[in-house]
Amino acid sequence: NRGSDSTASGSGKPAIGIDLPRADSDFWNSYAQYLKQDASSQGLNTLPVSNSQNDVTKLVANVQVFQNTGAKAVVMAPQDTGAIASTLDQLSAKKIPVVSVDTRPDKGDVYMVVRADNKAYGTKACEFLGAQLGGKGKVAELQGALSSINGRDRSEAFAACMKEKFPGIQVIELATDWKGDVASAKLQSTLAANPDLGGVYMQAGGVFLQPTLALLQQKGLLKPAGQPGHIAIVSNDGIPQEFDAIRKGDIDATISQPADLYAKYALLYAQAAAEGKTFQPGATDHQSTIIQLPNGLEDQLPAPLVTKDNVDDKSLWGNSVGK
Amino acid sequence: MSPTTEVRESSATAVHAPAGRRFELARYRDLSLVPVLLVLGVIGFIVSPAFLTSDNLLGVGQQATELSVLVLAEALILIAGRMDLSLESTIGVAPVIAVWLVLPDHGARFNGLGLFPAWTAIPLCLAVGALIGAINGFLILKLRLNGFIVTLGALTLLRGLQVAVSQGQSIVNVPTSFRYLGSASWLGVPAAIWICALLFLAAGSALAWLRHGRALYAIGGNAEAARAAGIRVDRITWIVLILGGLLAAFAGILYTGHYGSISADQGNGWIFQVFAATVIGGVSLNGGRGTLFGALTGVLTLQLVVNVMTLAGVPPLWNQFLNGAIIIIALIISRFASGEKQE
Amino acid sequence: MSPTTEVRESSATAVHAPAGRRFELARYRDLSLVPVLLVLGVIGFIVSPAFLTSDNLLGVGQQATELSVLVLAEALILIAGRMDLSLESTIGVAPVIAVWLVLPDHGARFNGLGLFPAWTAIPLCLAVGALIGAINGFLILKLRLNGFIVTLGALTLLRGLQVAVSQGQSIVNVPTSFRYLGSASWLGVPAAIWICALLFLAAGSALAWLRHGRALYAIGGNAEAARAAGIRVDRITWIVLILGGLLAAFAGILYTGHYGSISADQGNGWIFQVFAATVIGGVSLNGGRGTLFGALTGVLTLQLVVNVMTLAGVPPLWNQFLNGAIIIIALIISRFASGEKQE
Amino acid sequence: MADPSPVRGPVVEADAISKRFGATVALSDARISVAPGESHALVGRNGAGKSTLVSILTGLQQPDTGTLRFNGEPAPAPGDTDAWRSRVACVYQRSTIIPALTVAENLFLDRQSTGALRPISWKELRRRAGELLADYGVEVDPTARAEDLTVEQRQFVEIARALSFGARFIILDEPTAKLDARGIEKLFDKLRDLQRQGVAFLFISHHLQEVYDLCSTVTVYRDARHIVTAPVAELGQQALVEAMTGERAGGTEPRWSVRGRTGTGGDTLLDVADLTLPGAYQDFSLTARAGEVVGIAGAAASGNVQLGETLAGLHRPQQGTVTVAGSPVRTGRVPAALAAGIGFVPEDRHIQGLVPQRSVAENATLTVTDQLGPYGTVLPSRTRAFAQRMISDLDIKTPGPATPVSALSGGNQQKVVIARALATEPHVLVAIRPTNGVDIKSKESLLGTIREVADNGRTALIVSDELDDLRVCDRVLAMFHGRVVAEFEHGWSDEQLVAAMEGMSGPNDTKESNVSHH
Ligand SMILES: Nc1ncnc2c1ncn2[C@@H]1O[C@H](COP(=O)(O)OP(=O)(O)OP(=O)(O)O)[C@@H](O)[C@H]1O
Ligand SMILES: Nc1ncnc2c1ncn2[C@@H]1O[C@H](COP(=O)(O)OP(=O)(O)OP(=O)(O)O)[C@@H](O)[C@H]1O
Ligand SMILES: [Mg+2]
Ligand SMILES: [Mg+2]
Repeated sequence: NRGSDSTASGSGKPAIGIDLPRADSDFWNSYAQYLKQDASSQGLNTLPVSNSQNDVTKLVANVQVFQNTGAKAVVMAPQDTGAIASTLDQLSAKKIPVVSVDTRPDKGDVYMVVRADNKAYGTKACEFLGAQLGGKGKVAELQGALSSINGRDRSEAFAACMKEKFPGIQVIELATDWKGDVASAKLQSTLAANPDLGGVYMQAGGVFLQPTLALLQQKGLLKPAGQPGHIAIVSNDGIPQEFDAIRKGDIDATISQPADLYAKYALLYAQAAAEGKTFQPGATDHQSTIIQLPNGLEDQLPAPLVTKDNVDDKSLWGNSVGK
Repeated sequence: MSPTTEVRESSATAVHAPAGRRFELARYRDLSLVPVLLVLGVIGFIVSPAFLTSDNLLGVGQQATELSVLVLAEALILIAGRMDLSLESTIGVAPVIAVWLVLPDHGARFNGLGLFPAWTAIPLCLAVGALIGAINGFLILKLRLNGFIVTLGALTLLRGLQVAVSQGQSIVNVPTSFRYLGSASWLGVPAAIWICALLFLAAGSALAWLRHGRALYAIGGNAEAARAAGIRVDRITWIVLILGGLLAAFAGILYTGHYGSISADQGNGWIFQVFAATVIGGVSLNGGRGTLFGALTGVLTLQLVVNVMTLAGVPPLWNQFLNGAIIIIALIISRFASGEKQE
Repeated sequence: MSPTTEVRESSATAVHAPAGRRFELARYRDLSLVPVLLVLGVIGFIVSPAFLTSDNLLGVGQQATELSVLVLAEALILIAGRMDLSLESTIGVAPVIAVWLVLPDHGARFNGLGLFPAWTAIPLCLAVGALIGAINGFLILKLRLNGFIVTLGALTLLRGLQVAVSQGQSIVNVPTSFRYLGSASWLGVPAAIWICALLFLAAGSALAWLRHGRALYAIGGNAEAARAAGIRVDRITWIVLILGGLLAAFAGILYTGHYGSISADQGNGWIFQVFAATVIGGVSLNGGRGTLFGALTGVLTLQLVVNVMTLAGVPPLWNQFLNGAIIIIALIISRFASGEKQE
Repeated sequence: MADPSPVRGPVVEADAISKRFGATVALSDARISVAPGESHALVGRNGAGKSTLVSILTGLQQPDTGTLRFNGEPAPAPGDTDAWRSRVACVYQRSTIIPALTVAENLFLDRQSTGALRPISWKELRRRAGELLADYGVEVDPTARAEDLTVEQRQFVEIARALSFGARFIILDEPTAKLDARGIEKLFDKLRDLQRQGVAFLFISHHLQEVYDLCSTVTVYRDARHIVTAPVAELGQQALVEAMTGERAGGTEPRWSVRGRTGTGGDTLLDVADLTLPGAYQDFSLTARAGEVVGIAGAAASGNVQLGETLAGLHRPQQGTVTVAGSPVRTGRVPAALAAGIGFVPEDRHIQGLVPQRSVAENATLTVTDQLGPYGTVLPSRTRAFAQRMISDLDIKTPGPATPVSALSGGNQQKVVIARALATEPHVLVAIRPTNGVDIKSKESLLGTIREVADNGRTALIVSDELDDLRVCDRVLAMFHGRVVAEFEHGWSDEQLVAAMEGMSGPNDTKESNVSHH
């Protein structure tokens, strides 16, 4: 008796179950808004959107509900890429395709992974900072939670790139558990010990931007880009606040993690999957490439580096959200 | 602001008839969440026809298994008058250490030490859990440290240990034996549900009908008196703490099988839910009161709430708020259904 | 005629002098973390010359301010024999609600209701905190619900409320008045440090020299005895809970100023640290014991540990493990330095 | 008296026992020997080490030095609880009832079933419990939870449990402290019964009369040491008290003198009219004058304790008024009662009297914190001075005002509670069982203190069932089932008062005037 209320929002389209990973971050809330807009503008038939509060067990429970209420495709963003494995197996046994947003599950079949490459974020940040500092000096890296796959990818790529391309730069890694106050405390200690700190890499602007700016402001270290004593800062996410900070010269760059594209292509692939379409590896029509994974396909969306030069680009999602 | 004391009101009434009635009420204390469960069932039925399908209910059941094993452990410990916050980390660190000892030291994303053959993963995991319980017991019972803070420290330390050993990764390549229990189905019902039911039945019977089970109530109710009655208080308490660690490790095995990997933050933040489930289920934080059946209804309540909210399509932003509200409402219902103050 | 008198801990006096000595020791219980702080200082000095700079120490001081205001609140509540877990959510939700009531209802990324002028943000925030404390007090003292679980439910509920009201965003456009206290410097020292010192001084003096302050110890030590001695137990407990909420809201104001925005998970997970700091600082979880000075040393210990570990460049993977280990070690030291069992 | 059928030496023989707690010497080279079938009393002042000896004899604690033998054999190993239980059973001074468990389970704790792996038969257990309780004439439902029992019922459960082990040697540590007269009688009947069967007792009590009534031999401890062991017949009461206190007793006359009602012609200080608390007492009226000590006698369920607590503001009566020195008192509020001039010594110092970990000074001044400094402050210097005065006035034995009150002996703790009540300089002092568990010497001085209150022109009310307490009263009202059934002038006889407390309105005695108020 599955699917009994799957036609709730009608139009005979296949039902899509969507789970949000969390509701307490700017980035994911923007993603949620795009999802809502896109779904209603395209007249998609979505089941009630659930929220797994960053807890994989809740995610699994929610997916089970989708299964039982007749989802023909599921969109999820498993922040724990391991513990979703058996759920993916179950879904594939029931022939329900899965679109995984932002993360690439370690095991289990996925129809499509929609994400920008986190390793590329780390590398881009490294290259930008290295160039800014001229290949020498000290850089503090505000890491995420050590148990987060995205955080780890960024850290690893950043470290590897620094080692390879800018051996003259010393990286000070600060684990923050994605907490702004912890980041601020550790950055403050680091500044006390290393007054000559030349750059900061923040792995999540949504969490670290304000605390870092407030700290630098208080210490009188917030000098606009170009002035002597300026600390070069690269952020990650591409939320509007970061763009404001770039315009003011408080920070130098950010990597725009495309919340809009995440939402758009998640829905597109989910709809396609439910309709039984298939995709092949190769270039796409939206400046990205689909690559083959052992357990499915991945559409690697572009994640542009945003600097003062392109911060006003209308196509950046951070310039269109929320207002 | 009650000006008048309510001390020993009952001692004023020396009669036994009211005592008898009080007792009847007290027996139903364990059932005080049953009406809540019924209401949730009715709401679930109304919001979605999918609610009452065996698929859905078995799903809820399986999702509840790991939490309920932790709740079983915590309930035993609370009945004996102690607390263990570190269970939420044991569920993660015990599997990680076991697998690390067992997995070969090369060739995979996560490499272990390869010290033991693969089939020892489960016994090793249980042993690690027991060891953690034993160390907590040592600190609490021998060094006489405050149990709440010791196990709070242990919670942080063990989570840290897990991060350090697993380097923050989820471990996917676990031995198949380790994964079996959490993923198998017996007679169309997840094995984990059978096992959980069995564990609750066994522990519940022991608490109800065995001397050593009854001893937990005596120890939690008045440790001095229990000692005077010849009960080996420290030894039994220690055993309960070890058993708690062991059960938490076992929950870790179920979790691993259920979700297909040892996740890096397996159990993170669960201790709040464990306490909430146990206490709204009628187990006293001061020891000596409560039953496992009550604790089980507590888990099911929390789990059904999540299920019903998802089925009802509660706006994601209001999820957490409702979760908290429901804990408080369940507490109020359980307080008035049992008619007892909870202090 | 106590049915269940617990074993009394402190020693007795067949011989008088020893009791005197024990008592002297007990007075130093509040100082039991001072050696830990000294050791940390020495380690800090060894690992980095930057440690003993005023920059670094003031930094540590300012980082400790928000946590220490919460610890102050929790210490008062614990001394009066209660618990409040929801403080960690109050620190986030009170500012959010205040700002939401105050901010204009259009034109910015986060829109409020614009019901009140901007200068009312601080008073509103404090009022919300007090209201939360009052509601907790109502549930605990009037409905006689278990305080641990009520405030645990409130913790979840309030965090959920914050997410719902702020729609999960960090709020950046807060009124400047709201941001002043947390970011200003007076005489070269962050204003927050001055304020914190003042708060601890005032509350410490009240506990030592004011009737109602002293009453907290009596209530926490033996509420029945306090009631029989004419102390208005419920009223004072209620006031303490309200004060706790108010202080937590105030901590939220400092936090907002310090970190430049109201972050969505402001205070999330802090309650563990609050308890750890308070208890290793010598405040008893059973009420009636401890001083604010001790609690303050607890906060400083935890904060210095983080600072020293950062300066020493401890590998991030081992951070959390060490954090937990240090809580337990501090607990052991504080237990043996004071010579008292902690139960 | 005792029938020494010598089996293999004394049932218990402890020699050269020493025990220290930290720096406190609880027992020093103490000894005791109880012959088979003997009923042996152990007496001594508070803190003499009696209960410590008990915990050593029952295996709860191990002595630092000394030897212990049962029936001539060495004592069992420390952890071997079964062996200990087969040799000795005990009614401890502290309650060992577990409130949340049923009466039946409390009775058979840790022996609910015959084997560790054998399931408990609850039906069987209930049946056995019912039989056991019936044996003591205690009407309690075996399935009731222990916390719902009265204090006295609970004490009987403890006694029944201890006696049911079938041990040939039983220790009773102050078993009568929680019983009223009828309960004591019931207990003694049972004990005599067991005595006849050759069971040996070690009996501890602060009521010396009980020692004379029940025991054949008495041992006195003082300051952790053994002082004397002698047949009770050879040791007069005065000699016994001397052995306990180490001082020559100054004659048998107490320090105080009671003048009786006629001797008190002061103004009316306390006027209670038609006070009713449903379930406890009804229509209680009383007028007391300055200089008078009035006793409110009554057994466990008589409602006298609730009455005393009502006067202190702990309960709100359904109807009735209380007037102190002419002004009405708002009922049901402790602060109002305090302000009106009612001082209160609660029934149980552990529950309502003391904040154990706080200092003597703090406890003694808990009721007067408003008088110890300006603007709601409490100045340490004034607190200390105030407490110092109390300590010397009441002769409290403490190293100093800053000592935690938990470190004091029971008698001195009780004095602190009285100090707290007197600190407000009350017009009316309400004292509930003021000498509960206190040794004979301290008892005398506590009662003297209360008498002094009245002699200084104030009024005292003693709510108690202990005849010794009531002897200081100018008159005594006896309550039964919530009603005053008789009033006695000073000079009553024990039998009359006991009969009245038990609800048997005794033979028409001249001194009895039925419920006459005003
Ligand atoms: N567990 C303990 N720790 C420390 N001191 C103790 C302990 N138990 C007893 N004491 C001390 O040992 C001494 C003897 O105490 P004990 O309880 O044996 O006295 P007692 O003779 O039973 O007094 P009472 O007549 O008041 O019951 C006291 O001074 C007491 O302070
Ligand atoms: N476990 C203990 N630790 C420290 N002191 C103790 C302990 N047990 C008893 N004492 C002390 O022993 C002394 C006598 O103890 P006991 O319990 O016999 O009190 P008590 O004088 O008989 O009073 P009560 O009759 O009310 O019990 C008191 O000073 C008490 O503080
Ligand atoms: Mg004693
Ligand atoms: Mg005593």
